Amino acid sequence: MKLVTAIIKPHTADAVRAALDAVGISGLTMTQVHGYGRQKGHTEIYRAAEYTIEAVPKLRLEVVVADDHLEQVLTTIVEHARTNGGSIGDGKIWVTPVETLIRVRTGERDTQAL
Amino acid sequence: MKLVTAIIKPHTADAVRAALDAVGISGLTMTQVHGYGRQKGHTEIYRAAEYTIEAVPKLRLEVVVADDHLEQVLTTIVEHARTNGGSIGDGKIWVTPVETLIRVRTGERDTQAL
Amino acid sequence: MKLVTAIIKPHTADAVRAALDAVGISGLTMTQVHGYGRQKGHTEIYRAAEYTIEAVPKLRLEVVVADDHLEQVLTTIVEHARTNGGSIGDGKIWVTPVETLIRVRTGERDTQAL
Amino acid sequence: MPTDALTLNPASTAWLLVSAALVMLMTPGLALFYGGMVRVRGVLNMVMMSFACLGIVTVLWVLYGYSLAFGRDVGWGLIGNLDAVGLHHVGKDSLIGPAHDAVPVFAFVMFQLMFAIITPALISGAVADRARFSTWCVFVALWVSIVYFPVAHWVFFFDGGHGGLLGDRLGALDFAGGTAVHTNAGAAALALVLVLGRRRGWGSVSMRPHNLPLVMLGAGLLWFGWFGFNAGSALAANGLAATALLNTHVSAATAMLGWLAVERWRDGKATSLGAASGLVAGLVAITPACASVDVWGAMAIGVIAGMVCAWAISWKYRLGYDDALDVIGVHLVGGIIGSLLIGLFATSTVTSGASGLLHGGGFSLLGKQFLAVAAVGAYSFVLTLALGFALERTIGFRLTPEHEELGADLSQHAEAAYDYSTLRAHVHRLGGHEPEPGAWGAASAHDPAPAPPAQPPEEPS
Amino acid sequence: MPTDALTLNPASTAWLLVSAALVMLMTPGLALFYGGMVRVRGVLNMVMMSFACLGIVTVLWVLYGYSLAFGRDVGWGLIGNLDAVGLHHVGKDSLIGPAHDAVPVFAFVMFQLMFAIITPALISGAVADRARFSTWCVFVALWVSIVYFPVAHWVFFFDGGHGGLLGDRLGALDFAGGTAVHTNAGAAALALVLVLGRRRGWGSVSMRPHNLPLVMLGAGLLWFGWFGFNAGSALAANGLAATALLNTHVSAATAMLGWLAVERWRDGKATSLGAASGLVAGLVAITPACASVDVWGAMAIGVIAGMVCAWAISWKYRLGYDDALDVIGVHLVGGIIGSLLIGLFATSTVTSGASGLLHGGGFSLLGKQFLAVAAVGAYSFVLTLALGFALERTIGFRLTPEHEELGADLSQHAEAAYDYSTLRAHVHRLGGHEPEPGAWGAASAHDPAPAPPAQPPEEPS
Amino acid sequence: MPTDALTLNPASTAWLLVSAALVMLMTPGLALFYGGMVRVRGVLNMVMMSFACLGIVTVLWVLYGYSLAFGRDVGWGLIGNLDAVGLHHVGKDSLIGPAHDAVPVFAFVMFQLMFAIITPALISGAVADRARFSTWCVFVALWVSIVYFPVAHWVFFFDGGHGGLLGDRLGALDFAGGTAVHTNAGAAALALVLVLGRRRGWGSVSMRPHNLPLVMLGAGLLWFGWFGFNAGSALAANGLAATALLNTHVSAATAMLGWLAVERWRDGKATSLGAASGLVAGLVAITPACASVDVWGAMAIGVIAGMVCAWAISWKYRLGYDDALDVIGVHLVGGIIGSLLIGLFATSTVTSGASGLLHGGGFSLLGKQFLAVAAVGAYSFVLTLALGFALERTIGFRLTPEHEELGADLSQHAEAAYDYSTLRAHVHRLGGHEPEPGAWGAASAHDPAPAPPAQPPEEPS
Ligand SMILES: Nc1ncnc2c1ncn2[C@@H]1O[C@H](COP(=O)(O)OP(=O)(O)O)[C@@H](O)[C@H]1O
Ligand SMILES: Nc1ncnc2c1ncn2[C@@H]1O[C@H](COP(=O)(O)OP(=O)(O)O)[C@@H](O)[C@H]1O
Ligand SMILES: Nc1ncnc2c1ncn2[C@@H]1O[C@H](COP(=O)(O)OP(=O)(O)O)[C@@H](O)[C@H]1O
Repeated sequence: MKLVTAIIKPHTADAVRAALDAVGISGLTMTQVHGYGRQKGHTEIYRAAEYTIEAVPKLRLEVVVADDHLEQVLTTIVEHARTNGGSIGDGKIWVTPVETLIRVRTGERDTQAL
Repeated sequence: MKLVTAIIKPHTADAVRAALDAVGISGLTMTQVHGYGRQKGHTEIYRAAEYTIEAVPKLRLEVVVADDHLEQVLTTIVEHARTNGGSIGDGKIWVTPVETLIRVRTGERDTQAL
Repeated sequence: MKLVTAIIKPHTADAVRAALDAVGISGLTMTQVHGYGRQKGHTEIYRAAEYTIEAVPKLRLEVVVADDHLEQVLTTIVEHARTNGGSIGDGKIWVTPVETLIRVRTGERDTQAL
Repeated sequence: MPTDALTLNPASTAWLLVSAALVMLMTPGLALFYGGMVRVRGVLNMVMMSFACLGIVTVLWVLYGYSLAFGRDVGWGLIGNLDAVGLHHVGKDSLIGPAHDAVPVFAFVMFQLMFAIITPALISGAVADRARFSTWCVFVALWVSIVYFPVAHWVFFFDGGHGGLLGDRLGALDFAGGTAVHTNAGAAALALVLVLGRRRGWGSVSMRPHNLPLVMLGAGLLWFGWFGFNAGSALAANGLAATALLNTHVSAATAMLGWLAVERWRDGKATSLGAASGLVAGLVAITPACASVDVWGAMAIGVIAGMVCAWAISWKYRLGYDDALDVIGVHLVGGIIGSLLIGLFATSTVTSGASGLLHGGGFSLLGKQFLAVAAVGAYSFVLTLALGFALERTIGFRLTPEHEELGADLSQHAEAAYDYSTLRAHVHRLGGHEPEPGAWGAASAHDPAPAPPAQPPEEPS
Repeated sequence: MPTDALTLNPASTAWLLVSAALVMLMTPGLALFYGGMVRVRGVLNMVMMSFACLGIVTVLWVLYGYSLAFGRDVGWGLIGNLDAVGLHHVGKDSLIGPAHDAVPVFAFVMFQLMFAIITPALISGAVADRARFSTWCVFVALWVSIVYFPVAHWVFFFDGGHGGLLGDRLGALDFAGGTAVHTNAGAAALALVLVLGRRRGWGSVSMRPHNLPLVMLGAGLLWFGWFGFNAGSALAANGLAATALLNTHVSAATAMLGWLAVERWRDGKATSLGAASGLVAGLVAITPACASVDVWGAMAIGVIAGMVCAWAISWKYRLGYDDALDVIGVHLVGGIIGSLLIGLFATSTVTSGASGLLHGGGFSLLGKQFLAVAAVGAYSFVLTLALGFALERTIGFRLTPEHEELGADLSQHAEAAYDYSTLRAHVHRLGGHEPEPGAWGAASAHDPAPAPPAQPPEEPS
Repeated sequence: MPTDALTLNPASTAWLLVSAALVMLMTPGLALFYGGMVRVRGVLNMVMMSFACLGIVTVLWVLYGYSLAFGRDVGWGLIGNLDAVGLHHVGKDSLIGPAHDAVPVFAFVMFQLMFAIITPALISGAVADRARFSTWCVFVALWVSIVYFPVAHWVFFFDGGHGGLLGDRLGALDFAGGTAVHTNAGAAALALVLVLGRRRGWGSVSMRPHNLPLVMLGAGLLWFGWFGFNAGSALAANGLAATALLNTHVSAATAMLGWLAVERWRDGKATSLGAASGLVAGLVAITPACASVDVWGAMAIGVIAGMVCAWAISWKYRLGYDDALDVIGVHLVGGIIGSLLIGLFATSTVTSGASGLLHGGGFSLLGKQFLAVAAVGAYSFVLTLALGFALERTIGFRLTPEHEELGADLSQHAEAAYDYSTLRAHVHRLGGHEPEPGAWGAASAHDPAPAPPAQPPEEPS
């Protein structure tokens, strides 16, 4: 099994989730994060003090998938998280190996737990 | 070493932590996350606009453990994160391999860093 | 490729980021988390009810790095996240293997995606 | 009671109009004071329990409440008659009050209505997070009808000795509602706490206030509005009103200091929640006494109320009742303290009449005060207990465990108080209809249709 | 209009001073009411749209606005002359009003100014999140000049039959601004919504209120301030003011209940946003009518306004216009309802003059009310539409998609409303200068230089 | 000074009672204004620094403060005698003021007390986040005793030429406290900033406001309350009060515009924090002048104050002092501007006496204004510096680095302002006792014992 972690722009989340749902992936976990990278942040001013906020709000998706679904999931996310045919800051996806997956409710393991 | 990531219901966190403490695991990291899956969210209404909130608030626990503690930790979490003998949305646990662990304070590595 | 996850004290974040930048790592993802461990939390009192807050606010850094940058990144983080030459609660760093990295914007993979 | 040979005093009228407005503001102030003190999942429900009173009690007051409270007494000082039902016979030129210092009846109706509104709202803090909102609304309507309206008549209706039982006939002093409002609400809170029981997880999970700046704001608005409550009760802009104003302020200030002193000594820290709680305790305690004592009396009442209430709020942990926001510890205890201390500190230089024990008036006044407190407290407690149990047994008063766990905001109002996040929700139905795509064109998250004359959308972030 | 043989009534003056203060508070109250209702990225911009009115309209009012609205009529009741430009000839002892019940002109100037401020502020809710702030400021200045000042003259300027067109000459009743303020602002809101179009993502992404306790606070402050708005319009502390006060309160309360009843029936839940919306609808509708109807009329107006507005706010989803915070559904609809219902419910016992249809006055008053509403609504809509399009075509009114997506707070004000986080921002420039290290020594995140006499820094956490 | 042959003016009394209430609200308003401006870890401490003044100053005022400030002068106009200690000899019927326009002494005591409360509260913003709360309380008590009470006597005590040094004897004009309140607080702030030094990390870490809607709310409440502050200082409901009211409003509005103009030009954006700051600067500057200038003078003062203060707040970055919330830049600078500009803009049509330079009064008034400002500023600065250092050296004034890093809320009050999270805290001790399991049965996070008559618990989510 694999853990797919995707950092995406917040406003693409609905579309990504809908697309994953369409390929049969309905379970996932989402975290609000701040990203740093090529995409620039913004400037704020408070009583003549200027702050450069480099962090950009992002969402972090975690999806555990069976090995044979991996490519499909990756393609789906890339496709729906991309904005305007690809803009700076659209995000990153990385895949890490999962040794065990457990469903707390039942104690089922691995693919049964999906 | 392994990284155990558990998505649990927020109100079970105290019990899970206490139980882990009892088996000698006192260090962990917790994140507020939103989960999607079988468990349904809720509906909100604002001036005649109805919103379906599919996200369910969850907590994400990360515990790095030595290999020989792994099973005990998994069992402990499953046992204490389960509600009413197992309800939908009780959560997931996954295990990923950790190649190195470092304690920032000392620079110690791997099991010494636990 | 490796995923470096570091749990650090929030007020060291600027310095850690600057130092990583200096060694050529400008992309990373940050999450607000709560840590439990040796470092103690604090006490709050509301109308005669005393609460022990064991959670300590931390930041969680995620950096995907090429294998040959790994050691440098680890050293850099350790060096700049350490406070007063090492205090309790300075944090942990762990390394997990990454099988694939994708840049959403372009679909590029692995080192090209960095 | 509008009579004919009265002359309007425009200055008193101005002050009464302002006072009514000030007291009105107390209910939203209370809503925020309470709302900040609950967990994040119950704040709107807490606020709504107060706003519901603004709606329901207003209607009942116009229908029959004013008449029951301030209509001519039907006998024994127990309740008013129905002459003023629907504010019948009252017109814009109707006056009430002393011959040359009268005010429009409508101003008086409005001023007293504000008291009728905030009294049930005060109760709500005790049952935070676990009452069904619809049952709460029914409770408010019934409670003011059978408890508040009669009690207001007992205490506030004066008619030359033929008025209310406790004020006009017995001669107990309650200038602005230490018995009718605070003892009354506090005793009712105690009853409801017994009816509804403890919140799930009480004593084991954190129930800390979710927004203390909101609590401080609420406390500030209460302090401000209370000037209308107490000094406005003079129904005139004179020295008595000024005395009530100063005493009210002094008691709030000293009670705050008293509460903070207890906290500092007991808990090691003086807290902002303690400051807010203390000042409210001082305001509660001076309410009946503000026109009976001098400034030293006000100081004494403030310090005593602040310290005793700071101590009283911890009883619940020992006795095991979940008075969520300490309505009993602050309003019942504070109301009783203030009402009884009149028996000690009242001075004829202020009351132009009765004196308390410490000013040579003997035990007589103290006895009357005790009777008044006991009568109001017992009546309110017993009727509220009966009413509460009746509602719980019939339509159900306590939330189901599912609804309580989900939170009163979501389960009772389908709302969440805050949304600071960048996560999005799926829109399901708008204005009672499934969204019609045609209505806003091809609008979607990815391709929002800009209305003319907006420029074509791009993806900036 | 200051004349000489007038005597100051100090009580009326006191009440008018207070009323002016109360109405002033409504604009910050509105700012928070609106601010809480938008998404987190637009709250400050929403607030600033109201505060800008406090600045801009004040200056214009002193310069020429007061004169245009309340200067002697130039003919046909259309606009005032320029005699009072710059408040010329008005001094601290100038009086205005009935012979023995006059008030200082400055108090009247101030009171009426508050109406001129809040009217454009009301409009802002309709165009939340998508208007350029600088263009908004220009819009406000032009809009009050060509729309509000004339309309206020039509409605509020009385001069023995030689005053304003709709009030003094036609005889339409509008005590405190159902036409001049609410119909006016609502019609302008409709025009601006057509000019600016929908927010990006409207109908597909969540636009839920980000802070409902803030909305409730704003609603509470509005309710409080509205007492000054309506009862203050009596310009005297008398029975009429008391009547207006009570009617205002009753209408707010019943409209809140009416709105909640619709929600309960239609959506299954009574919401806090519904309560806030309903009470505002009731306040809007009673504004013109508060000194024309009895308490039963106020109740009827409240219930009708609450229920109709609750239903009206869902039209936008069907018709596809994005009236973001329902200025049309609440202020236009509510203003029209209140103004027309005077034609039904007005009673000579309160008006000391005209009666409505249900009190035997025939259709005459109803006709006048209809004319007044139509005139104000049409005038405001047409001029606002023209003004809005002119601004959009010239200096640009709508935010660029980039700025809208970034949020109006960041793009228009370089600010974010809240910072609860532990993340840090890099400080770039301070006080208009690059930070000079020398200025604060070796200050850095890791080695903050404590100023004497502070102890040497350590790293505690 | 209560004398016998006075007649109460009820209208003036009504206005004074209301004004006292309005000024009271300013202190909670200030608490929120300041509280929103600090980082999230210090908001409650900021709020408590203001609320502490409400408690402490009230007690001292009754004990001896009123007597020192408004007791008969002991000579040279420096301080009042002790005749009114403990409000001795003052009763509910005691009057003060002009023969036929007197008000209750208690109303005056209360009104002036509000000034004494807010003055030290103003200082607190300068030392945000780094003062020990207990030392702050001691500081407030000593500071009002040795600085505020005498200075109030100098400026506000009139006794036919035998009153206070600066007002009654010298003839400097300060209607509502430009010197006694704002210059005074601002100079004290400067002194305390020197005593306490900079916050840790100043200039390198982000110290942006954590809650700007709270700041805007505070600013709105300040604006509202300031009407009582300035117009209430007329002590009568007359044309002078109306003039003060209008001038106050106009200055706030124009100063806000002035500040925003500077921001727009210097920083590129007009910010909401700038609007809030600007309006406060305008209110500060008009405070001494509101009953000395006409509306054009008020406009000029507003614009000048807004622009100069907007520029003044950036000095600190160049000079390296950490005036956290710009008390110096707004209150010291604004107070001086307003006090001096009286010397230019005062007009006899408003003052019924002295005129300023631009209205033909020559340099005389300007000179007096300068003297008054210098005297108050110097006195306050020197004594505060001495007092501050004395406290720092003895009981310690500055937080330890550990406490500062932890945040003033947690370290000084054991509280955190907000809890929006779903994380839970372990309950340790309740009501001063270890939790007794028996008290709430087998209550635990997993098996909460529902109190009867609640249904058995289930796990819904
Ligand atoms: N090396 C990295 N490790 C972890 N997260 C990264 C890394 N580089 C970028 N990210 C995340 O991906 C987001 C997008 O990256 P960015 O460089 O802005 O754009 P792009 O990927 O289009 O070149 C960042 O905001 C950050 O959250
Ligand atoms: N494939 C997945 N990858 C990551 N997280 C998941 C996945 N499936 C479920 N989750 C997480 O687990 C939580 C519980 O899953 P859910 O399907 O609701 O219940 P259950 O596990 O009891 O069947 C979800 O809210 C989500 O946070
Ligand atoms: N086993 C673990 N797994 C995951 N995170 C951990 C673990 N142990 C500690 N942490 C994280 O590291 C932080 C610092 O750990 P702590 O024990 O307080 O100090 P130190 O690492 O200096 O001994 C904790 O707050 C927690 O976030």
